[in-house]
Amino acid sequence: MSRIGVFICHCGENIGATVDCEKVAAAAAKIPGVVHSVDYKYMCSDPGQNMIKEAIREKNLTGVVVGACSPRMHEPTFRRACEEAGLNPFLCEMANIREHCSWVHEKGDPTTEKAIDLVRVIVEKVRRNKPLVPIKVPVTKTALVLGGGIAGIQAALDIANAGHKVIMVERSPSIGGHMSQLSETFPTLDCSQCILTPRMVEVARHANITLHTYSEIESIEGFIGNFKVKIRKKARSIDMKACTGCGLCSQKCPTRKIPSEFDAGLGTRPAIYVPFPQAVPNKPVIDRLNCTYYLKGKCRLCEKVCPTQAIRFDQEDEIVEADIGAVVLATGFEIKHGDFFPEYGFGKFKDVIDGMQFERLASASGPTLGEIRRPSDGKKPETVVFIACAGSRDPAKGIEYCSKICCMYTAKHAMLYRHKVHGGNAYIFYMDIRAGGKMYEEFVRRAIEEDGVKYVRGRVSRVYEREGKLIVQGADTLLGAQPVEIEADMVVLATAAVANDGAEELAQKMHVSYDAHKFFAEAHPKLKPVETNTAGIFLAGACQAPKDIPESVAQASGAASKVGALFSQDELTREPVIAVVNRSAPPLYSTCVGCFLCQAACPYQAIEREEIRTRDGKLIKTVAKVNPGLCQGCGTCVAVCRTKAIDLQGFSNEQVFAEVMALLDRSEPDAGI
Amino acid sequence: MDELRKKARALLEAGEVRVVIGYGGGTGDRARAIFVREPERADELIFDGRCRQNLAIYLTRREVKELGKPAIVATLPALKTVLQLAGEFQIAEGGLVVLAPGADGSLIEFKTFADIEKYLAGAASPIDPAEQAEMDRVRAMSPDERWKYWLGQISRCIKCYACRQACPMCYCPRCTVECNQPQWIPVPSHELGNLEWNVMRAMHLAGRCVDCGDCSRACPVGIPLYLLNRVLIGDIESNFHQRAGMKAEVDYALSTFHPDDRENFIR
Amino acid sequence: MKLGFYPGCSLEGSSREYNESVMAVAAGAGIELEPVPDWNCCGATAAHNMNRELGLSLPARILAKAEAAGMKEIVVPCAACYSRLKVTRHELLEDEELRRRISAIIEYDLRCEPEIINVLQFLDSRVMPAIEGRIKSPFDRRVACYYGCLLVRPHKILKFDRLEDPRSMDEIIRRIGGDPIDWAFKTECCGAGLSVSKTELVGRLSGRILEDARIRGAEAVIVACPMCHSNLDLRRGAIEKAMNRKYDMPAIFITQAVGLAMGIDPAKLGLNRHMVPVKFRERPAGKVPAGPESPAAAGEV
Amino acid sequence: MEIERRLLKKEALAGLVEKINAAGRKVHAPVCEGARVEFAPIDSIAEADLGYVQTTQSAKNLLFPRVERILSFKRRGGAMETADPDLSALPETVVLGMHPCDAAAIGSLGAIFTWDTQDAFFKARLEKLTVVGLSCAAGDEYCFCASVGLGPGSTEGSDILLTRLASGDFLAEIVTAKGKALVELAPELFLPAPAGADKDSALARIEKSFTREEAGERAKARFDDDALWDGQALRCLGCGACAYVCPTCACFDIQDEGTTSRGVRLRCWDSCGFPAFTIHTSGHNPREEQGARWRQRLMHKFSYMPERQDVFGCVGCGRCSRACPVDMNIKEHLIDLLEAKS
Amino acid sequence: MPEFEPRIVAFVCNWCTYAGADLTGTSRIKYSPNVEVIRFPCTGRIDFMLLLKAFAEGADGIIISGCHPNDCHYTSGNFHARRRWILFRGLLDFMGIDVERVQFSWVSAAEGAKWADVVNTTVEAVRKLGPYENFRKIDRAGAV
Repeated sequence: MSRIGVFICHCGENIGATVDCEKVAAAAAKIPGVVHSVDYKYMCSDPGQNMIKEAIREKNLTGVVVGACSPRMHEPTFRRACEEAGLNPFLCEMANIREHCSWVHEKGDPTTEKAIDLVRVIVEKVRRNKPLVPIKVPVTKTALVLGGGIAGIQAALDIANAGHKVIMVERSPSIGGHMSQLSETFPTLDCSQCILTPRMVEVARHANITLHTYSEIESIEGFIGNFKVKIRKKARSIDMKACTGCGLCSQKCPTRKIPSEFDAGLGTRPAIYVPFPQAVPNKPVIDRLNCTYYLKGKCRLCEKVCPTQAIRFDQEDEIVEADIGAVVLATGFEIKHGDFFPEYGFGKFKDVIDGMQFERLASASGPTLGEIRRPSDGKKPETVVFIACAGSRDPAKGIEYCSKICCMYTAKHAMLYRHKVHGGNAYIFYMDIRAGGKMYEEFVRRAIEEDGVKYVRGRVSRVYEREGKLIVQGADTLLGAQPVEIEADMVVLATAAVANDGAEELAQKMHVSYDAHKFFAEAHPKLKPVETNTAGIFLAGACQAPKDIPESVAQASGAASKVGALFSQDELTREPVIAVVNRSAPPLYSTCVGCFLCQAACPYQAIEREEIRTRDGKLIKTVAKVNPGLCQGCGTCVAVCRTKAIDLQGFSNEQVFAEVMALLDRSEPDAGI
Repeated sequence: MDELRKKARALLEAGEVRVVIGYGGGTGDRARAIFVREPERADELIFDGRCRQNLAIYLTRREVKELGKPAIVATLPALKTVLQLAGEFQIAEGGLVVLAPGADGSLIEFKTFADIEKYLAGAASPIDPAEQAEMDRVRAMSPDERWKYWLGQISRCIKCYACRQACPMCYCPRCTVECNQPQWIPVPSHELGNLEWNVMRAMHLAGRCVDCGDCSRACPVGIPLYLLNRVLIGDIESNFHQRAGMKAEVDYALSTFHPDDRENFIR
Repeated sequence: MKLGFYPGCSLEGSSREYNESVMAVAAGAGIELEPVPDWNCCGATAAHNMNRELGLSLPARILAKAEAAGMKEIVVPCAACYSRLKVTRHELLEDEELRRRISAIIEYDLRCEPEIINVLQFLDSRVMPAIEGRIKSPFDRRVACYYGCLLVRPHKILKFDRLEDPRSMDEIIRRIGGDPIDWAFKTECCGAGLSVSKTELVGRLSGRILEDARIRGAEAVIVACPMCHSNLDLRRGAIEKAMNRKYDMPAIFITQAVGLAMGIDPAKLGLNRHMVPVKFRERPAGKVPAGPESPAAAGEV
Repeated sequence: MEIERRLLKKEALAGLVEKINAAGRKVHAPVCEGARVEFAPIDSIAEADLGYVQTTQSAKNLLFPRVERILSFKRRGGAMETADPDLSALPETVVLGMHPCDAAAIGSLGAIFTWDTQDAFFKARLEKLTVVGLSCAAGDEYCFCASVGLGPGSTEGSDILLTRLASGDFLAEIVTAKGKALVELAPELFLPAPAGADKDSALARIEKSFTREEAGERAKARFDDDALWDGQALRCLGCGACAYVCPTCACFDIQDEGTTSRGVRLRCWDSCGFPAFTIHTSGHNPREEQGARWRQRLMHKFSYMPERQDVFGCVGCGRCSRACPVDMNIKEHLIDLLEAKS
Repeated sequence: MPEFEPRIVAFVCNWCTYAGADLTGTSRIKYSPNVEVIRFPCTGRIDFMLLLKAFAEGADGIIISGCHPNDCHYTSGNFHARRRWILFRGLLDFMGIDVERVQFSWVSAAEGAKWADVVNTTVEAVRKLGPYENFRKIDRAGAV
């Protein structure tokens, strides 16, 4: 028989003013199973908590009901008090007779009557509570960082410097990401290579970091603290140990006309290439789609010239398996391409380029060694028009968000152009300038006032070619929507920042939710920006939404600290309010019929299949099993389960059923109605 | 019919199946389920208008499963039930042979569930006009009239659970009715117990019932149970465009969702 | 092959030549166009600005008449009618309550079954396949395809071709042997309804269109909408006054061009009804013309 | 008591019903409900349908209701107060038009309910029930009363047995004192029986396929032949229809309903056909297969009851076979049992 | 005759509506005391049988309230609940059970005022409908 203690709080006047606390305590005393029922001015005070502790010890209570404020307020307080008195904390519940009763109703019998009801409901619930023990889940202290851009690099370094093992996987032949393609970075105009390359080297050299480039995730299973990942190391056709990175093969390779991804298609590269001079690892890879040997089986020139015979034409992809405790997704973003802007002639006119291509023109290691030259005839353009919001903030193009970084890099581009082509005039068509970061606004003012960049407030409606010139038709809204026509030599579109292609498949592989634009979805926009709804998987950088380098680095360190917190203990403890599938004696073994309709309902993929076999291995039945590491305790599966085989600890079927019955049963226990 | 008998005999002789679940003659002009295990008894198999019971009910029963791999003579609803049971992991593709006798005496043997899906996509399942008339009659009633109609119907229920035992989708070894902690459904067959039983049965079949009608036929006191199932089938079809028994993997109405499911009653 | 047909007011009024050319081309391709019985005005661009119910009921009544006659597809040559019918059909299908209200107004329970297709879709999917092999005299001209606005807008509903840089008319011109120029004024505004109230504005707007066509050596402007045609052809005086330059480049309908390629007699195509006489400069076969005036002699503008 | 024979004119029946109603007694008779015939209270004979072959459900509900409140309880202070229903308030009831098999079934029910524990509820209802039976003019392929020691004209269990003669009037055999008491209500309606009244020619021809003793012996002998029982019961779905329509099935379940402070104790029907009927708390189920449960049904009626209560548990009414969704025909299975090679 | 005071049960989700009701409390917004709340982790957890149980035990009205779409703490619990109520309400209505007595709503943790409004309007509506006689008259004590 349960021995429950009921403790009614006056909360000073907050409850006492409108609820007759003595009457509530007296009514509670008569409920079968209640052996102790008192009321006190301040239950949450130390004397109040001591009353509870003494009552637990003296009357060895099996359950505690505190009629006071909202459980969202003091449930932890009272549960800790019970625990200190030796009672399992989950046998203590609160009846909300303040926010839901005394504060919102007038003084009088109905209010006291309601308080009695609420206490009776919680008493019936506590009578059916079970002592629960927090769930312990082991944690593998190795992190997986997906993506080798600045965000991935920062996260990997932070975690490795905290003493944990890190495995970094980068899809392209070298780490560095988009930042390595940039010329100089706003707002300080320091050269991106100078600040990035040391970090890349630090990653390559760090004892705790294992680097897999030209590799992708094949599959990932498991849950927080216990992921199993398969990494596909694509064949580079190079023996990385033998190769010294001398670069002879790239120089001699006869196939030279392949558009270089690193130079955003402006420059070219050979079939066996190192993406850029400061690449890490600084070793080539053979592009099997364009290499003559793989196409026609001839040439093999690189093999002949290689001093250390490091060429391996028959090299196969290799699958590497690893145990992982946490994952940081830092797969970055992409600049919008394709013919989605016919009215600007993007893709039709050679001299209409995007922001990344301009970066390559401005970059010293770029195809024009840093000189701003037109892709069509290599001449220096006298007039360049930059168009901001090319695709962003444009619902008709399906991208209604602002890509956040274009205002700043467009101002930078105009400034670099003015520095490199004296006398050249730069126009920027803009809607609003978004320069909210530290020293950002000052940077843009400098571009306008010192570098004479002409900002035209208005949208460009059309760019067309006439007599060798690019006619940019727009409007200037500050001059009363006056149509404006500029004859330009080159047009640079600050196209929208979009999710990487393959982001959707990766998200599905990682069971991470993503938004309509394929950016990964954070757990909470304000309070959990670096976490996802999948426990143990964190986000950093532009894969979550377009952002600049400072924010990406800050997010990376944020994600790294989350991983650090996770790895700080050997075991992960979690609230035991999780679902459990019932088990019973043979021949039934469980009322679960294995229909797995609950599996589809679970937002956390926490329901697995469990095979019940006889001792000699014969399969009896396959039933559902809840993974305690993943289940967050929403209970949707419990309501979907027809045979009531799965139940939620803390909110079990018996409890909620009893609560409904108790709430509506106002018959006085001994009034003999 | 002999096309079916020849096939049954062949299957049994070749040992491809251990039992053929089919229809045989019953009392008077009734047909009944028979379990042919010896090739010689294949001639007892019949297939005509009287054969309406959904034999897929036997695919999940322990006693029948112990007989070994079955072949099942499947009417249209039975085919849908096979897919729905497969979708709920109760039967596996290789675990049975599905024979569907056509009206013209032809016989189709389905090798894979995908073939059944294709066959069902084209097949129409007409609704008995009398039953449709009853549905329209009840829908046209006012709420109070509908309440009196249903209270009248369910007060006659004697809780013999023939509707549950006759339904192929009610294969749970311990039904929630037999759960007494908490006692979800009152055991006695008073009006309240009958109301809660019939509501729960309909909801537990929502999105799973293939409308074979066996529950209504099994009810000794003739309660029009098909009405409840068809209301839910109609609502699921119009609201969520899902229909039970059309695909081998199930998108079960109550465990899937769509962000913009439309409703007009939530404030 | 028999299709529904909705001429609209302009094809029976100011652009009779468009009607004649559509009929001639259809006949040539063995297609019978059956006008919607007892059709009424589609409300064009005026009705829906004044009153939403009126703007929807007029086209709805046309759809009802077509539906009652069992028509499955209706060819609508005029861009304004096409846009109005298509938008109305879309809105009624989207909003059941609105459909019921409009059905009550026109006293017909409209199901919106008939599909609406514009002249380019009609030519592309029905006429060209029928005449592909039988083009007697290829329309070997360098022309500027002008789409105007209503053929492609509102794009979310019409979902026809590309919004900013349409290509379907260019395709048809190529298939009949023509050479469509690549220019940027395909969907620039010609001044539309301001043809009467602000004629000089039409002069300027249509002028810029003709000027760009002229620079690129176009011998004619091809249109698929009576409104565009009237501004580019009828208002040629206003254009020449606004641009103070002479333009004798004719503006003809796509169906007239296709008709010519099918070898149909120009008179039957209504080519004699144009304000700007439709004549092309003779030139030796096979050589692409330098255009009425070569750019070099562009002169003052 | 010597059976008296009287004649009851067919038009007198209406008067008899009125007289019974006037005496404050409820009359139940077979009433047509759509495709089925069920026992239901009637106010006038016009509502009754005496030409029926068999009702779907038996009249057992009058003696052993589907749901019956046997006590209610309330908490007062620490203790729990209980209250028994007032059985004296039960109405006097007359069931009119019940066939001889149902009338005989009352004996089987009584054998269980008055075996060792005298069931007060059953006895109170039985005491207030008067049975006016009606011989069968026609049976169908399901009837087999002849094979279980009964017949279309058997008087066993009836207080008065009416037999519709060729003339349409009824030969009334007054069997028991209750019957006589009923006649006293309207003596003028019961005329002296004509001498040559031939009862047998008015009775249905029910073929006798076996004797109940043979069936009992054979079932007991083949008790261990699992193949036989499992084979017969393969198509049985394990529902409760046969038990609930059966006039002699007497199994029941007790359920308490209410809250911790007040409630009622209800008796309701149960069936050995249900899989969960014999499940133990440990999870073990002595009758795991449906075959064992089917065997139990036959053994109880044809072997256990005769042995212990010296009365057979089956009156051959055929309701279970008619109501079975999968056509489990008990007569056919008994014949099959007898012919099965040992 | 004192005015009829309906008894209404509210099934609410812990993260949104329960917190919203807390906010109603902290803002001291008065509303009628006829509604008593039972807390669930999520509306996805609310079993449809509980509605019938509530009516059977004497409730005159029921409120079911949880997070707005896309607000669910567990991402999809409220979506599943919405589907369940679309079907269950259709079935109850078809059987003549008075669905006007069941009020569904989305109340977020910030909508304290809206919770008070939902409670007050539901109490008034149910008061107009009166006690749920149909359900009270359902036989449950067995034939005597």
